[in-house]
Order: sequence, then C-alpha cells, then structure tokens
Amino acid sequence: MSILGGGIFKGMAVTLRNFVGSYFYKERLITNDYDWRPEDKLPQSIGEYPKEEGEQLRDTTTVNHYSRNFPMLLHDGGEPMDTVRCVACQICERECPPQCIYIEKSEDKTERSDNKAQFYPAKFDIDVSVCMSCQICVEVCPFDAIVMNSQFELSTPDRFGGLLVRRDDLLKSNDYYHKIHPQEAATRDQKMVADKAAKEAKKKAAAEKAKAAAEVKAKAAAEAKAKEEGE
Amino acid sequence: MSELSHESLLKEFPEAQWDEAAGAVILPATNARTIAEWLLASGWDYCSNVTGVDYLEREVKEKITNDAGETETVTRTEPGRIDVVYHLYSIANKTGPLVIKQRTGREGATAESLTPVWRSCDLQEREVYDLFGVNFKGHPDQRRILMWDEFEGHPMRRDYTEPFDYEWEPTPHAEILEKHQRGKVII
Amino acid sequence: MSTTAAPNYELLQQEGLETSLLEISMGPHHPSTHGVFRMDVKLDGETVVELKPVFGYLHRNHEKLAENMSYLSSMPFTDRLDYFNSMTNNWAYALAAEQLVEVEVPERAEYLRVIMAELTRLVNHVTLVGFFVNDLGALGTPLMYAFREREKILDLFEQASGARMMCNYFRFGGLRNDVPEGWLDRTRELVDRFPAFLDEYEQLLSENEIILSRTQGVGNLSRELAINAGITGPMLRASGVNYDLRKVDAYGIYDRFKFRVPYTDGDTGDCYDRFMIRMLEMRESVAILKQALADIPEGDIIGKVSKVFKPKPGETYGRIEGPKGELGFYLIADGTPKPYRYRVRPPSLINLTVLREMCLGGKIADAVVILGSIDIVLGEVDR
Amino acid sequence: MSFQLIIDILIATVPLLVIFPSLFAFTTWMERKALARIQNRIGPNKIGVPCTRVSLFGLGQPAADGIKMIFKEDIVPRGADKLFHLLAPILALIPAMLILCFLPLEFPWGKFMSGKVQAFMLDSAVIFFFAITGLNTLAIFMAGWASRNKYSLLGGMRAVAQMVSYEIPLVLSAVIVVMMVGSLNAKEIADAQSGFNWFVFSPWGLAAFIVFFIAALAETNRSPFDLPEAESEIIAGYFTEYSGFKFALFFLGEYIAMFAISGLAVTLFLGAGDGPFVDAAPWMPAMWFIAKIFGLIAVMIWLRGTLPRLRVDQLMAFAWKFLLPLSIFNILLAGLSYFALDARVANTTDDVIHYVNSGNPFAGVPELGTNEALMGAMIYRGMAGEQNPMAAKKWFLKAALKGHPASRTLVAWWLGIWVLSLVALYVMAKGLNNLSRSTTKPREYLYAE
Repeated sequence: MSILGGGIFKGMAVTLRNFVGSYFYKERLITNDYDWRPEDKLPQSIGEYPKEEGEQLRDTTTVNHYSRNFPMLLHDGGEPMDTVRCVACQICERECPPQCIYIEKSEDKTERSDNKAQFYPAKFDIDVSVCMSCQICVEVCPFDAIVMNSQFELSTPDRFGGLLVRRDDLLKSNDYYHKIHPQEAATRDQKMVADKAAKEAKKKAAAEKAKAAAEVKAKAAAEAKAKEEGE
Repeated sequence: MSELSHESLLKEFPEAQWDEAAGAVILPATNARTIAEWLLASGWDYCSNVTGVDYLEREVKEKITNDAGETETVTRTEPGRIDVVYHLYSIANKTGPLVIKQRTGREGATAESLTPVWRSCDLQEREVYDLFGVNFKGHPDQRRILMWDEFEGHPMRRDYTEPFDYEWEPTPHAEILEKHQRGKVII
Repeated sequence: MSTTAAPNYELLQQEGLETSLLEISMGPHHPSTHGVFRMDVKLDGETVVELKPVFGYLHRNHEKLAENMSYLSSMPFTDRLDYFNSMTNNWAYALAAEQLVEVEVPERAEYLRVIMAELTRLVNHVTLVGFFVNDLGALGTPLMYAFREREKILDLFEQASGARMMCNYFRFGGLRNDVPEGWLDRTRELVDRFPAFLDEYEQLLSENEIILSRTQGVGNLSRELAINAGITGPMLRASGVNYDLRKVDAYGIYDRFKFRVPYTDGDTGDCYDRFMIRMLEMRESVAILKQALADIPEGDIIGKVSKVFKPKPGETYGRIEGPKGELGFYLIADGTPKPYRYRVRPPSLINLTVLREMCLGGKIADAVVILGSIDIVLGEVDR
Repeated sequence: MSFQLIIDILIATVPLLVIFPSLFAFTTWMERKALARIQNRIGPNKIGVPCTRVSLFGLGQPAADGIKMIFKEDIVPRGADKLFHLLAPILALIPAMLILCFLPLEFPWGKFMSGKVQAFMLDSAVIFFFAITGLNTLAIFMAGWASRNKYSLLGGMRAVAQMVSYEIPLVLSAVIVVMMVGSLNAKEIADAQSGFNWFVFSPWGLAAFIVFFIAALAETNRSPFDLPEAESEIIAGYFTEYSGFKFALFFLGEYIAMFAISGLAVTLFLGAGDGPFVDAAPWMPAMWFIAKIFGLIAVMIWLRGTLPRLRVDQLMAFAWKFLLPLSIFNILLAGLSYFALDARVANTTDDVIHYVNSGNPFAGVPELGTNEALMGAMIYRGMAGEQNPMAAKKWFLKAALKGHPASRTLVAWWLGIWVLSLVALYVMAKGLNNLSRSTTKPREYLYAE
C-alpha cells in the first residue's frame, strides 16, 4: 500500500534535485551560452571555436571532423582559378538531390600553371536557400574538387543576390580545408597522391608494356626479316 | 490450417497467377475479396504494405520461335496497367511476406477494396486512390487523403504533369530549376 | 471489419432550448498535434462524439521525388521522413536497396548500424515520453530532461555523420565514413550513464498519481484490432502482441545480441501501457548497445558497391523495426539508375488508422493524450 | 468620514498598488528562472541594466516584457463582442486588487492613528474575501464568451465549473480557523496566532491548510489545475484571443490573485505577520507576511514544474468526492477534538485551582511545576489579564515538562487527540482516495526472450 500522494512527492524530489543540480553539475546544465551581441566576434566555424584551458565544454565545440554545412570548391593554392580542381564535369549537378547547383562549362580549355589544358567551370552557383547540406556532391565528385565547409553564419539581408553563392566565393584553398577538417583533408590528400601515383605507375607500366610490345614486335619483325632473308 | 505459402493459395484458387519475376500472386479481378478472406482465415493476419504501381503502355521487343523453328524479333504493345500490391505477413506464425497484386487498367481503374478484411488497408488504399486514381469497390470511406479534396489528377501516375505553379515567386533558384527542367538531366 | 459507425447521437431537443454539438478543428496549428496534423472533432461538452483525422498538410510527394532521381540521391530525403530517427530511416532504405543488389556489408559497418539504430531508438523513445507527458499537461519538465539526454546523443551523431538530425550516414553496402577516433569511448560513457537517467525519469513519471489516472484505461486497443489494423512497433506490443522485427526478421546482426522484448498481457492496451513499453524498451536498447560496443571489430566500413548504383530489374520489400513501428521500403528496379517505384511504408500513418476508435467517448483531453501515445511524426505521415 | 481616516486609507492603499505590481514583475522573473532551473535550462539571463552589459541574472526581463506588451498591437477578433472583450481583463484585475486590501498587512508609516496602518479593517473580512474572489469567475467567463472562439468558450466553461466547485472546499477549510478564533476579522485571526500559535501546527489546521492550498491552486488556475488555459488541449483557453496590453492585464490579474490567495492562506494558517524577531523592527511583520507569500508561491512554481494536468472529470471528482467530504469531516473532527481538549483544559484548571485553594502552595514542598500550572490556570480563567486558551496551554505544557502530574495527564490527552486526529484524517483521505479514484496502480510487464 503506497502512501497518499507518494508518486507526486517522488516526482517533486526529482525536480528539486534537478533544480539544485543544475547549479553544480555540468552534465545537468548542458546549455552553452551563445553570446548574441553583434559586436562580439562570431566563430567562423565550429572547428575554430576557442576552447579555454580546463573548460568543460561539450564535445561539439571541439574540432568536429565531419561537420558539414555548405559546399566549397577547392583549389591548390595561388591564383584560385589557376589551380582549381573542378573540371566542370557536372556530375554533382546531376546528383544533387535538391538540384541547387548550377554549372556552366567553359567553352575553351585554359592553359594552367601546371601546364595542363583543362575545362573549368565558367559559372558555378549554389543556392544556399535550397542546399540541404547532404554532402552527396562531395561523394560523387571524382576529382575531390568539392568539399564541405563548416561555416554556418550564412544569413544575408539580400534575398536574391546573397543567397546564391557564386563561384569566386565558393573557391577556398586546400590549406583552409586542412584547417577546418584536418583528418579528412589528410586522408583525401593521401588518396589523391596514391591515385596519382597509381595512375603514373599505370601509365609507366603501360608505357613499358607498349615499349616491350614494340620491342617484341620489332624483334619478331627482325626475326621474320631474318627468316625471310634466310629463305 | 493450410501451409502458409503461395503454393497453397494457387492450389486453392487456380485462377490466381504466379508472377515469377516479381515473386507475387496476381489475383483475378473477380474474387479478390474472397481470396483475401480465405487468406486471412488461413493465417495471413497482418497486411503490412499497400501501394500502387503504374505501368505506362509500352512497346516490348520479344524474341520468339516461330513455327518454322526460326527466332525472330516481334514488337508487341503491352497495355498500360496499374498494380495494387499488398504485402502480407503472419504475426501468429512469424512468416512472410506473401505479395499479392490486383491488376487493373489505367483508364477507369477499379479494384476490390480489402479494407473490410484488413483494417490496415484503410488509409493506404485511400492513398492509392488519391495518388493513382484507383477506385476501391467496397471501401468504407474513400476520400482523398494527402491531396486536398479539390485537387484534380493523380500525381503518382507516371504521365502526370504538374500544373502551372501558381505559387511561383522569383527566387535565385529559378534559373537553376529551369536548367534542370530544360535539360531533364539524364543520369 | 469495417470502420465502426459513429455513435447514434441524438441532440437534446427541448422546448425553447436547442443545443448543438461543438465542432472544433484541432490543428493544423495546434500546440499538441505534433506538427501540422488536424483532427476535426465534434464535442458534446467535453466528450468526443466524432473525430476525423485530416492529413496532407506536409505532403511533398516524397515517393515521386525519389522516382525521379538516382538511388543514392534519395538517401538524404529519407532523413526527412521521420526527422527524429534519420538513422533508422537510412537503414531501412539501405536494407531494401541492398536486397536488390545483394551486397555484403562489412562486419564493422553492421555493428555501427546497430549502435546507431539503438541510439536512435533511445532518442525517439526518450523524447516521445517527454512529449507525451507534455500532452498530459506537464510544463515540459520531462521533455527538457529528455532533450538534455537527446542532446548528448545528437552530439555523438554529429561527430560521426556531420549532422545532428539529418544524418544521411548509411550507404548501400555500409556506411559513409568511419566514426572518428574516441567516438566509441564517448558512446560507451554515455551508455553507461544512461540507466541512471532512466531511473530518475521513471521516478519522476511512472508512479505519479496524476499520470496514472490520466493514462490508465484511456485509449484502449484490443489485440485483435491492433493486428488487423496493421499497428506496429511499441504500440502493437502494448496491445499484447509479442512481435518485434529485430527478433522475427533478425535483420542486420540482431541475432547476435541477447535482449528481451517487453510486451503486455493484452488486457488493456491503454496509453499507460504504450508509455511504459517504451520506457522498458529503452533499457533493452541499452543492453544491446553495451554488447555491440563491447564486440565491435576493426575493419572496412563499406562493402564493394559500384559507384553507379544500377540494380537489375526486380522488386523487393525491406523492413526494419523502427522506433515508431515497422518501417518498410518497397522498391521496384527496372535496370536504370533510378527506381521505377519507390514506396515508403510509414508506421506513423498506419498507426493512426485506429485513432478514431480509441478517441470516441473520451474527453477532448484524452484525444490529445492518445494522439501523443501513438507517436507520430508528420514528416512521415504525410511524406 | 474624517480627513485623517481618508489619509490613512490612502497611505495604506497606495503601497498595495505599488508593491504588489512590482512584486508581480519580480515573480514572473522568479518563476521563469526557477522553472528554467528545474528543467535544467538557464532562463532569462541577458537583459539587465539598459545600455550596459550588466545583465543582473536577467532581472530586466520583466521590464522588457512589459514594454513589449504595451507597444504590441491589440488584436480583437472580428466577431468578438468588443465591449466585453475590453472589460474582461479589467474586471479580472480589479477584484484581485481589492482582495489585497483585506489582508492584515500593516505598514509602519501611519501617522494619525496608531502608527501602523492597514488598508481596510472589516469585521467580516473573510466573508468579503470569498465574495470578491467569486467575481474573478465572471471576468474569465466574460473573456471566454466575448472572444468568439471555440477554445476560449471551452476554457471559460471549464473555468466557471472549476472555480465554483473549488470555492466550497476553500471556504470550508477557512471555516475551521473562524471556528477556533470566533471572529471573521482578519486582524483578530492574525493576532490569535501570535507567538507561534499558527493554526497549521494542529492536525485539523494542517489538513485544512492542505485542502485550502489545493483549492487555492484551482482557484488561481495554477498547475495541476490549469485546465481553463490548458495549452495542450485548448491552446490558451479563455485568453487565446488576447494580445498586447489586455493579455498583460490578465496576466497581472492572475498573479495578483495568486498573491491575494496566498496572503489569505498566510493569514488563516501561517500566522500572518508572525515570525522570529517580529518585534525587532516595525516593518518586520509586513516583511514576514510577504516572505511567507513568496514561500507559498515558490511551492506553486515547484508544483508547476513537476506535475501534469488533471482531466476535467477527474478535477470535478477531486473537488466533490475528495476535498469536500474531507473538509466536512475535518470540521467535525476539529470541533470534537477542540472541545474535548478544551474540556480537558478546563478540568485541569479546576484541579489546579482546587489544589491551590485546598492547601498552601507556597509553603512546604510544592509539587513540581505548580507555578506554571497555576499561571496556565489563571490565564485560562482570564485572571491574568487577557483570556487566551492557547497561551494557557503553553503554560500547562511547561508545567508538564517540569513534572506536574495533572498537566502531564493533560498533555497526554492532548497528544493522544492529536495523533488520533492525524490518523483519522489520513485514513479518511486514503479511503476517499480509494473510493473516488478507480484503482490505478503501476503494472507488471512480460518479456519475450
């Protein structure tokens, strides 16, 4: 037989415990104070949020390797359009689920500083108001040219111009990428290097094979000639 | 109680057909309700999923062997149809699924409502009616469910075209959408 | 069995006094219809004599969208079905698609899938109970405790997948990326602390006299009707049916874990049962999580799937035990990179089939409570 | 009416009009902050002193809210009865403010009369209090009706049913105090409790206090009885269609009513301005009074943060099937045991007087504690100035502690009656609970491996 109102008193004990506990235990009061005053400098990305010494902040405020908010185009440093990785193959445009990417391929190839002639995106717009940060474009890109930025303060007073991010605003250097997603960027770079090496190895092997084949062919031809001559 | 498999169903009702490719039993149009009641009585107590599938009229190229023993390619027109698919399970015996289909033409599509047999078909058949335009005979409350009552057309049909977007307003996205529509981006 | 007829209600007609029923359109903007759901209610005083659910305010034809894009591109859209449980939605879709191409999922990915799904179940049940008590009229205190715990789990999701709610984490044949370093330890810590929270939560709620008298005997659902109406998930088990797809289908690697399925004897099947079944299920989820976190191996995270997902023609129906019930995906492939037919079996919608029967004869406050105990998310109901 | 009286009334009324609305602002802050902490949130914490970065724990929030409320657009639904829509919030505020005048709250700055002023001295204050509280119902129903909104109407109907029902246990539990004191005058009730003779310290007083507090929660529409404004069911009940300053007036009226009814609870059961160090300064009684009011309001907030809401039928059943029989039983019990105890005290007094008369208490070996017992007897008989049974009992208790046999018997009786009353009340409450509430209890569940 329970006492009259026992359940209510139990509940009140719990709320009292939480009332007192919220002043003493960080795990009870997990709210982070977001200082909204405009004069305060906003963190550019979650990854850059300063973590003070010994401060028990929640884990979101530490570096988050997989945080994704809005895509950016990568270039390898220097003049952005000179080293941009994107070749305007338009795969991301087709695969984008909410269809927020708009690409126009260049009509001509450019001579780039690395002596490669390459198509480039003449136009590359992404609509912030439509993008749903799903990262599908990053996954389908065969050139590792588009990756996710973690910047989240994207609001703008200009509804038409401001929400459509143009190519030049999307371009970010690989160094910046290393800064916001160090782990991911490192693996991606490793993969690229490995791919490149594999490609070169393949090329080399193919060349060697071709060379060998040519040699064999030449040998055979010579033999045939010799045979012919012998006959 | 008979064994819970499609064979026993086909044995009991020879007019039902077995579709090997889809792994489904196609019920005859005449006595779908009777078969469903038999199925419920024989242990398929839970109808999980009800949906429609719309097939447009299309031309199929088939290789057939003619009388002379030669193979030749024949083009045949397959009429459009709508399948209403039911996935049945047995909670008591923990087996399943048994897929049954009702097949109907695209024009004036009608099917037997199985809601009196399995209540779970209630909202889902309404949805099929709403989105595919299949009339369910014997459904207790057949109304549109997801679209509003004044809506015209059945949006899940494959030949459905969107009406003019009267809520359109200029956005920076319009250009992008237009390109996608113009190109009908091919994957 | 057909829809039961509306009770024969005769208006009280007296000389010089005419009364009529009060018709209220509860929703689509009502604080406790859990989104843009609407109930057309007729009231006799406070008693509900007729109730008609109205759907479709959030309809966006998810299925048509998916039929016009590649298989992979629909994955982020499945997050938006039941936006509380994006991980399990992903899993159901991935499961159905994997049945089309028969791909092997690596061991580590299977374990991570189970971990994510059970964490999702914790998130869903804990917030559901909070919302449910909120519908009972508490000032959001249990809900805030639930959100507090959910926040910790969402942090884990963010670290693993990059997003808190729209995780988009599963891929055909595995997962998108491996979890970061130290993630498993943090999860272990959370899982170890969770039972203490559950104890506190139960102390706050499950013996409270007001909650008992508000929920017991309210919204009874018989076992027969529950099965026939296709009710699934905790609601079905609260009506006394022992049916859990994790046991029945043993999809993924659920057959490796030792856990129990709570259910009732089926005498009542009321709101209190639905509430308590969820409380008990959370403890079982914690048990699964502990085993999975102890056994998880190292290894690959995604199986061998071609970059362009192009299954052979065929059809399949994949279903999992989502936190809200049986979440199924029915896919028909026709050999192109787009699904020919893509159908979601939404547990929230189908569980609403019996809403009217459960509410009739109760008070208007009961209708709100019953709706809360069904556990719907409008993203999934209207799709 | 003399000029001085008018001045005195003004001096006593103006503080009420200033203090309580500002306390209202503080209480909204306190409630938000406490609820936030109960729910593990931070609560208002940004707005403090304007134009500076001093936030003062968000104490500026009520002021900011008030400014916002004043400048908000006043929306009146098209079909609404505009006059009554306007009148309702005013009518909700006025009775609440009026009630405050009857509280025995003495301010030390009166000049012309006695040095202390009270707004209104009325011999039938308690009756008047309940009469004016009833007016609140009218305002709420007016709001519900005039809004022309179905939710408002439902809320108004609920409010009327609830307030009328809960007024009965409220009054019946106050009757006990009136019975004991023999007066309806708030000041006399307060005086009767001075020196820690609070009525809450007796079994029937405690039960009456609990019943009174529960009924007061219902009267002021506080959780768990906030059905007229049940958010999850009928949006905001009778003030669904109110916005801007009218809404603020309703809000103010509700909080003032909370103050008033807590003030009455303090007057009736918690010793009014009585407390430790009450004589240390002239403003101490008023401080104690307000502190006690805040104590009660804190409990209300705590309950609001914990409990879900009752259903309409359960609410009615609780009033009519539980609180009403319990308070009637309590009145009977209080009467019986009070008079039994009183008879016993009279008996003991007779014994003591007889003993004193028969022998010489101051010669030979006096019985232990005779002096105290004699003192008690004299006070009881009214031989030492004012006649005060409570004070007499205190002296008998002292005598009993020193070992006076007759007083010991008395105290044993006393304790016995108290314990018996407590047990009887608990058994009654439990029985009523079992009768009125269908058997709801935690259940056992099955597990499948």
